Parts: sequence; structure tokens; C-alpha cells
Amino acid sequence: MEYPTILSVTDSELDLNLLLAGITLPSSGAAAIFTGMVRGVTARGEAHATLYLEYEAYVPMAEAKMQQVADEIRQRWPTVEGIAIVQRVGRLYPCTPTVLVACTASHRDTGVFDAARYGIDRLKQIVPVWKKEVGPDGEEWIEGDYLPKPEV
Amino acid sequence: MEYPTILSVTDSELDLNLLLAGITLPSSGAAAIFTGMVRGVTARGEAHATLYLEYEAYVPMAEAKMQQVADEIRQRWPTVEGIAIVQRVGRLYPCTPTVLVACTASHRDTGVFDAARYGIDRLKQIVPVWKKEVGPDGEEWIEGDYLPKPEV
Amino acid sequence: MDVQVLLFATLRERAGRQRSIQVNLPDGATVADLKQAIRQAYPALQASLATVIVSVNHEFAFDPDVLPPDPEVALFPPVSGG
Amino acid sequence: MDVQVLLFATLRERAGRQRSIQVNLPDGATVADLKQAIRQAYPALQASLATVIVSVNHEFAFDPDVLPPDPEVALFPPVSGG
Repeated sequence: MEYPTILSVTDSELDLNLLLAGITLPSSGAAAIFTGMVRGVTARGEAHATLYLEYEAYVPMAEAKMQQVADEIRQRWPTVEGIAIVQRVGRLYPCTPTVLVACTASHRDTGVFDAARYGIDRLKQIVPVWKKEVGPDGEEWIEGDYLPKPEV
Repeated sequence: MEYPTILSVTDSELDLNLLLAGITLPSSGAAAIFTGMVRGVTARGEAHATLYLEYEAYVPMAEAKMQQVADEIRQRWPTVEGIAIVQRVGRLYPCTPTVLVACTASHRDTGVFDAARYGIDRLKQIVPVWKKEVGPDGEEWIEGDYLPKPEV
Repeated sequence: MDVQVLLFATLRERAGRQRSIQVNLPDGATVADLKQAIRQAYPALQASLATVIVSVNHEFAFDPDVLPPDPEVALFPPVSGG
Repeated sequence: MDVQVLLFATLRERAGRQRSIQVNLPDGATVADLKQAIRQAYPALQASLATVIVSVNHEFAFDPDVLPPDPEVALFPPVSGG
């Protein structure tokens, strides 16, 4: 049995219905789906407004690193059946879904929530995508704070 | 600021895109979505095949109990912004999404995953919906194992 | 008072697929009294009554609870949605 | 060997929005040598090099790593997708 894995960097709208269908097997009874959306207003830290975000990706490496994230999920949660990891790029306005990480499994008590959570955390560490925030007072590149280290 | 709450028992297809949009505010940056699907094959317990499930609900009480689940989520995770709780009823075939519990919040580290997990666990305890499983060898009502107790 | 009792899932099937049954109860009757009346009038439901869930006006109700006037009463097995 | 270095996000903007730059390195050069060569040829990138991430053939690479022949090299800041 081959488990479905959908990995993609795209400039098209995320279709959650289609992505869920693509990772649902006859044995799948539960899906945990994470999506990120563009915030138009942010209260945490320095409160500010956002007009839009401009996303860019280093596509072939992003796809390779999405594969690594999927492999890590399967290693940690062998019960996971389907995995979808999709990053949207381009100019994205508030309320728009920008990223999706979804995992299916036979039952919901198999770690499927933790698997999706792990997936989005890892994506934000190792998948080469960057965003520039454009607000009423100008634009600013957002930088992450994760620095990869050599494997020992 | 009124936070959106979508509660519904429906015999129509679940549209994840629409439901997510309905609970996304300009301040929402993260969504955790749980969906359940009909399993065509089940390995856990007595392994068996399923042709379809027939769902029925006690609709007005189901809606009241969904409201209670939403209230409990907001009480436990005040950071949750939008909540959607939708149960599909009728005859549902393998791979079809049957239920959705989704929560949005400003950031993903606000408990939004735990909130969605809590929501589906509570739905399966207190929302009056039942399913009859129809397989190649006949049909059987599924019974839950949660018995409500008087509040002290 | 005459009380209409909605039935769901296995309860309905065991009552011959009736969507509801009716029982007559004195004013001030409790949920325990309701179950006792059903036990006598509908022997087919007797086996189900041990683990049955009772709701009154869309809230779970328990043996000592007194039925309010004009209650919406339902009987059903432990829920299994999702 | 001539090595083309892809630039992303702030690195590209600081290099005058060039999508890539080119540096010449001896065979057997390491990632540290690469950074040193960039530091000298592109002073605008100097400040970025302290926290820059280097990838070689789509894998993270570190100062002691020796560049393979015909590498696909990229320089970028800590990622911020999602």
C-alpha cells in the first residue's frame, strides 16, 4: 500500500477539499489540517497592520525540504497515512490561506494532530520560503530565527 | 469584536474552503481543522469492511450541544477566534468527510490544535448523532461509550 | 400529563421504528417515573433502558429530575457521531 | 571553478536585486572559502553573511563542507514561510 504524499509550492489558491480528498484512503478516518492565513492586523509584539505579504520560495529546494518534513513525520508517526504540505507564494492579502499541512490516519488518537503540528513547525524551520510584509508605513522582510546545524 | 461561530447539522457536502473563510478574521493567522471521514476498511478491533454509514441526528439538541462545545472551547482557550462545528448526516460512503471541527487564532502556538482536538472529543461525547454501519454482512448501530452525568 | 417521547437510533428501531411514543404521567413526575412508565407500556424497550440517555428540552436529564410542564423529551443510546 | 550563487529575499535585495552572483573558487574550496570570496567581491552582502544560510544542491551546507563539482549553491536568510 502506497501512502499518498502531496508536496507543492504553488501560486494558486489552496483548495482544502481537493487536498483532503487527495490524502484520504479507504482506511483513513481522521484528518488533522493546519492552515496559516495572512493576518491583516497583528496584536502580538509591536501591534501593526498588514496590507499584504509577498512570498517567495527557492522552489526545488523547498520541494526537497517538504519531502524531508514528510519523511520525518512518517518516521515519528508510522500510523500517518496521507500527508499534504503546500505553500502558496506570490502576493497574498489578509484572510488568505498561505500554507497547509495535513495528515490523515485511521483514527484521531494516533498522533495525527501532533503530526500536523510537527509538520508546520518543521516547515517554518527548514523549507526555504520567505515573506516580505507590506504595511501602511512601508515594507519589511520577515526573518525566521532557525539556523540549521550540521548533522552529527 | 464578535467572533464567528458556525454550528450546523447538514445533509450537504462539507466545504472546507467556505468553512475556513467563515471563521477567519483579519486577526486570524492559524487554523486547526479536524475532519472525520467514513472508513471503507477498518483494521482496529475486529477488522471489517464498510459499504456506507447512515447518520441520524436529533437536530435541535445537536445544535444546542454544538453551542455548548463551542462555549467550552472559548472558556478553555480564550485566544480562539472563530469556531466551526459541522456534522453531516444521511447516507455517507467511504472517504467522505462526515464531521468538521475547526478553530482559528492569531498564532498557532495559542492552543488552537488542542482546542480543535477537544472539540471533536466533546462532540463525540455529547452531540446527539448516531450512525449505523452497513457492511457486506449486514448492518449494525454504532454505540458510543460516554454516559453524561449530572452536573454537581 | 401526556408526554410525547422522541426516539432515536436503536431505541426507535426497538419500538417498531416509531419516531415517538406517548406516556401519561402525573404532574411532578421524575425522569425515573418516566422510565418506569415506558418500561411497563413498551416491553420492547426494557433492555435499552439500562443505558438509555434521556434529554429534556435538549439537556441531559437524570433520574431524580422533575419533568417541567410541556417538556420535549427524547430517549437515545450513547451518541456515536463524528 | 566558476560558481553561480543564487540569492533570495534580503540577500538578493542587498545585492542590487540580482537573482544570482558568480564567484571563482579553486577546486576543493569549502563553504567558508565561498563566503570569504563573496565577502571580498560583494561588500554589500558582508553584513548578511554572519547569519546567512548556505545550501549546496538543495541541502544545508556548513563552513567546513567542501563544494562538489558543478554545485547548485544558494544564499539566503533564515526562512520565514508558512
